[in-house]
Amino acid sequence: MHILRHLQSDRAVGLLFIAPFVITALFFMVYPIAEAIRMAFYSYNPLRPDLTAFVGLANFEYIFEDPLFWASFWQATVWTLLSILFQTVFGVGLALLLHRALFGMAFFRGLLLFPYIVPTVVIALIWRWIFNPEIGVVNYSLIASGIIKEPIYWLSTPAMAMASTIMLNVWKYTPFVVICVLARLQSVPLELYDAAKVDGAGTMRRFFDVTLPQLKEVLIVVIVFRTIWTFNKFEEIYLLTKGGPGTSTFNLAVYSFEQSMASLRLGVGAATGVVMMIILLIGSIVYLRVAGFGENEK
Amino acid sequence: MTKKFGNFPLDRRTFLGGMAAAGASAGSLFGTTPSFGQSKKTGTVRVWGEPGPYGGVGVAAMNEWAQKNAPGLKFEIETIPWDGVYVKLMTDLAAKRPPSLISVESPIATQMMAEGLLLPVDDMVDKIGRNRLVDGVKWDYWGNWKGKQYVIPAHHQPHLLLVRMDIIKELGLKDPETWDWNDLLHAAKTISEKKPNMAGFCMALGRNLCTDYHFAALLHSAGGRMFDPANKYQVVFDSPQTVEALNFVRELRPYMPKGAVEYSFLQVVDAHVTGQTAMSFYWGRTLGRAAEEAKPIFEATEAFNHARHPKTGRRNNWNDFQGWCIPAQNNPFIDEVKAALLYQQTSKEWLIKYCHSLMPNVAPTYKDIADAPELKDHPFYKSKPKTVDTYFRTSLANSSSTANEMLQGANPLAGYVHGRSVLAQTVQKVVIDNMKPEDAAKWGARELEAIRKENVRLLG
Amino acid sequence: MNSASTLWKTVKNAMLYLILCVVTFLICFPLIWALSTSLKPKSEIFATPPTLIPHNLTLENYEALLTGRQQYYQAQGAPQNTGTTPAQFFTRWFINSVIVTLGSTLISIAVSTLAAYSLTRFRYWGRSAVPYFSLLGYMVPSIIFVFPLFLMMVRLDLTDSLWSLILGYVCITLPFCMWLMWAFMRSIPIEIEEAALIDGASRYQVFRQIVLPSALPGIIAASIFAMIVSWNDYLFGRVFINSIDNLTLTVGVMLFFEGTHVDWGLLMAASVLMTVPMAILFMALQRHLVAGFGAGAVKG
Amino acid sequence: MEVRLEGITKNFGSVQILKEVNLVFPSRKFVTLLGPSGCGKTTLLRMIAGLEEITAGQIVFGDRVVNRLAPKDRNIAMVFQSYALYPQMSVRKNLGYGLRVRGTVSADVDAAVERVAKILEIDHLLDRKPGQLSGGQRQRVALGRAMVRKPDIFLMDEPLSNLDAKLRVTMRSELRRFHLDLNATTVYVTHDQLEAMTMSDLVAVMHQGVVQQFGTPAEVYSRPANRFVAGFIGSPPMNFLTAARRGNEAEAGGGVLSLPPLSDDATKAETVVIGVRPQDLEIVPVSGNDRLKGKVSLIELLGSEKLVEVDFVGVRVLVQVRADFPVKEQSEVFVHFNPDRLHVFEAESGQSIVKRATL
Repeated sequence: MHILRHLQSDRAVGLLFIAPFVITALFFMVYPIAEAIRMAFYSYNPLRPDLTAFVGLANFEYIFEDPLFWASFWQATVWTLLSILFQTVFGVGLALLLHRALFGMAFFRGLLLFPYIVPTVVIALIWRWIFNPEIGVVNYSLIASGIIKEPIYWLSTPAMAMASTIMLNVWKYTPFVVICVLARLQSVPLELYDAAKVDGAGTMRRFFDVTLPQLKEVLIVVIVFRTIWTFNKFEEIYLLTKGGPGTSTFNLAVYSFEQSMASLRLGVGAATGVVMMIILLIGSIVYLRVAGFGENEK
Repeated sequence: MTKKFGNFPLDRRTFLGGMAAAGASAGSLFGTTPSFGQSKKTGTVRVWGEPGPYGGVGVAAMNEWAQKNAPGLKFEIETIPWDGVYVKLMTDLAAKRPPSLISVESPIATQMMAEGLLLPVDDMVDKIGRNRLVDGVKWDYWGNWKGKQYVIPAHHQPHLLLVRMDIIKELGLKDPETWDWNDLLHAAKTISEKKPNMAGFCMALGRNLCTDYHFAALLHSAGGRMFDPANKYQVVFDSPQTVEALNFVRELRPYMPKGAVEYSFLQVVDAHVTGQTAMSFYWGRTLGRAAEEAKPIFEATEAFNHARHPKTGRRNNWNDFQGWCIPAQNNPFIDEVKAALLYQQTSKEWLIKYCHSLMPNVAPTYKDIADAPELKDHPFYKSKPKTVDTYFRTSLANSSSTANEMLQGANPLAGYVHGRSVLAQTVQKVVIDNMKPEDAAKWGARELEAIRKENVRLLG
Repeated sequence: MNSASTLWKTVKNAMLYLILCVVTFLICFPLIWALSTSLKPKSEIFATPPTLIPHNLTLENYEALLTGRQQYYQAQGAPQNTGTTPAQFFTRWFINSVIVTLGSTLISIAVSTLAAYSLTRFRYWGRSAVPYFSLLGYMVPSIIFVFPLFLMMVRLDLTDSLWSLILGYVCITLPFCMWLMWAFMRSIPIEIEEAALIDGASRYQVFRQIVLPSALPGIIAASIFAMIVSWNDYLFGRVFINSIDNLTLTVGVMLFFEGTHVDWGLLMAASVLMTVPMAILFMALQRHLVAGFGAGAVKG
Repeated sequence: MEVRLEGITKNFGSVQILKEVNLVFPSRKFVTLLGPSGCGKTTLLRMIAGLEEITAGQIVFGDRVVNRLAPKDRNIAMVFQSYALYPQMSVRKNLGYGLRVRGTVSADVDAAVERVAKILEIDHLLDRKPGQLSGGQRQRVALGRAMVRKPDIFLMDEPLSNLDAKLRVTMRSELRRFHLDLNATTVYVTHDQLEAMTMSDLVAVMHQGVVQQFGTPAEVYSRPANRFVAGFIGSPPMNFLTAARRGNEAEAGGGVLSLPPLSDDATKAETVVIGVRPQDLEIVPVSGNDRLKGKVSLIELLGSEKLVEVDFVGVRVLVQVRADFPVKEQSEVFVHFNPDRLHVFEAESGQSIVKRATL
């Protein structure tokens, strides 16, 4: 009885409820990140943990001198920028298309948002199947319809492989943009359009003068978020091209994975991870700035 | 490795006793299975194998042993896709959950044994029989380090030049048996030009093991090497021989399928089996799959030793000396695995089944098996005796692999090299980035030097 | 309204539908094609011209997966006993995936719901830092977590166990569940709870009878996202699990992509089966999904 | 049940919300906590309910100190400004929740719910969810939820603020009637002085965490304890004129006014503020004692009355007269300040310094 009363005192309940989170977060978020940072200063061969040694900044020196690291960085930048560009353009376009009170729109909405939930592994497999240069249906259709003469080697040239990974990313994550934009569109006051019509604005002007300014805020948030995530994506690239052909689709995540696993340099992989964390920290600060997070808090 | 492994349960007396006691087991070589005190252990014994049916056959033999001697145990094969071997190796060994038995090719085996991760198995070699190996191979080829044997042979599997003879005849080309590199290039060119929608030649050029192996064979033919085993494994990759091999690949490139720059094992086979190429480098699997999926292509394809290098006259192939090895640490089933493996290695019936499971990819390593009439009792042998024979025996004189660098001694760095696809990346510098072969060779040499420096402790 | 403008409206709508249908077809094409391939017999998979609707519908690929029947290396007469094949493990992997997905989601949701309630209803030091922290945590890509967590699992002797994945997925789903639940909890008026307190309910009764039902839409949204992330993960499954028995679907299915032989029909059937649970979830709870997006952009 | 607040203090961090509040609410009275937003009245109510921790002081119900008692153990009922109906429960469930959670037999719960629903005329709504109700209906459900139990103390936090003006007037009298039916001590929080005046037995006027005055509505209106209370209560608001006091007279607005009798300790105050309600001023045609001369600057018609703004030297004063009273904008008038109707406050502290027998 005494214990029960104690537990019911408000402060105790509050602390009791937060406790699982604190414990879980310490174990599974704080510790791994701290450990990742620590590992960046060690040479660590997972096959021979007995040989682990402190090496100071050597891992960072290694990656900064490795042309592949810089190539990965720039390729990641290109892949991120193009992916985000297309996702945003298609996302807004589709959202505008879906934001109409037509019969059966819910059905279309459901189908168009579907790619977001398809496992990356599945998409990568399907992609390899339909974009197979010799037996894939895409090349077949393009040749049959006379658009191209020679089969396109989707994953065999650096440029096309990059294009394919971007396509995959755009395909999978455009629904994300669509959902966010659609939600915002539904709260745009209709009076604004009426006012614009009365003022004589045409469809295009209404889009640029009414819709786009209303979407600005949500688009910035979505773009920052997606940029951070896309920059660090691993599975999309690894499962589709493994970073190839050559190393032409490497990004920092694939570089980190390859260094850690194939090259057995966990320290170098961790140092790459630290660089990624710094980049995303910068991204997060940008996000906090633009999203005005915390302003509504009491 | 300072640990002692003298406690193998089969000492000589029990072995002989077992032999005397069990005169049964008709098909097995010694007419017996070594006795083994019944094991009460239970659980699943994890065994790694390559993709393909033979690992499963090997394990089936072990399960037969288990039924008699360790009823609580079940051997289970985990096929590791080639490109996933290193990831698997790292995660499982680092997780202290290695499999109990690994079937693996020699570069990886040498790396593991030099790292001290494997159990020496000389006692088993004694029981299997030291003088059983087919002519042209040595125990060292599978894995011998500092005087101890760490690997039991599973099979050898050379990759050869597969040629569509129908095309060769149609275009009036020479007999591939007589070719040197120039003839191969000429044939590839002729086919590409005369046969629409068909590449003359195909090899893997992607960033993967397959490319490493394909290129290694060319490198070795040209007389090149990555490391010099005679001189503390100094890097000798930036040699004219490497440049020559790279140049050869560059010259062949226009006659290969466009997608070859990302090809790995699978796609090379695909290209041959679907008729996109008239010639390819590959192991025996291509024929196995062609027989299943494309009978006419199967019938028209024959395998040859590689084209000779014009100067050295070498026609080296990459031969996976595929062997069984036993992780020494965190392995709860060492005794059982040894006994079961011995059972399989001493059963003629099972060894022949093993070879038959994927003809002609899986070549026998023991003379008695290679000579056994039962081995020849297979439709492949009847339809392509010469090709099968080339895979099984006549290629052996040309065997090479980076693990033993032209058979001059085990190279503990080889596994590291292939894990990072250094050779493949060097090739890609030339075929994708259009780097000059000289520069690519230098780039590769630098990578190899980094590996050497990192693992210099292994070189003793 | 005059007839000309009615006509124009009809034409416009028809055009809209046309555009919608084309776009939907293009977006859904990869999935449609996968479904189509999975229903074809081997002989038709490579047929030229390719057929969108299979001439000979067959369920043999699905049957092979669900019964674990061996499909290849059957040449030269009688099928050989060649040991296990990936197909044999498909149902096992499926169950593993379900276990780790449900397990990690349950933990993440329970922990984050309790924490979000505590953060929005009680005052103590550091409570305003937690959402910031979660936000950061959920931007960290799993590639950074995976190796430290892996080494931790090694130390805890949890590798090769489904627990390692459950805990690993908690690590990647908890931050955004926390964020989402926090945003959601903030929107639940506190007066309702106070009313219940005055009505005589204890804190626990309030939480169970008043807060949880009100938070249900948020819980559902967070659960869907947690489930999608766990179900779709490849990296953790690849690194944490050693034996073939304990693999999850995503990693296991990649084993079909082995060696020198790819059975596309089987692979596409596996892809379809992997997508189905998420698809059902998605269709059933689609509107909550949108609500979740509203509460804060969500991981992907 | 009597409610005693003894030295109640509340701090949020370093901010003091309530300062030493001492009040006694007699049993079964309708007591209103009145004050502008941010004055601490809601916090005080929530402390009585047990929803807010007490920094210092104690709350006594009858003879029981309830400081550490959970809300559920205080036998109180509360109506929230937002009504706080459980959205996922039907009206019936909402009404019965307090009984059910205390383990009342379900037949009794049903009976009690039916009874209350009948009284409040919401028996036809019992199976609806709160989301399907209008504002007034929700208000009744919220009341019903409080009435269904037999609470000792009935707490209401601005329950009328979300209703439209007309409904608010009718609900005022209904609330008063419920209070009489309930037979419980009611504590009512509002910022609307009209509500406070019309419904309460006692009013506690609060400002900046301090109780300014506690008394009957009539007392608070006619004898405000300080300038704040004087200004807050009454509509239109009281006029204030700063004046220099000399004895019992003061100089303000360009004239001299007589003051009512002042308390003895107030003799030192030299600058005072004179307060006078617009209703208490008269416009007269000719000059005289306690009359100031001014100019009419604005006239506002209210219906039966009108407000006349008169400009004196440096100060404007509102005078309320009958609608038909003859006065014109820009005309010169005299305003009579009846000394008995004046309130005098010390300029610095704002405290009333009028001598009153009952104060």
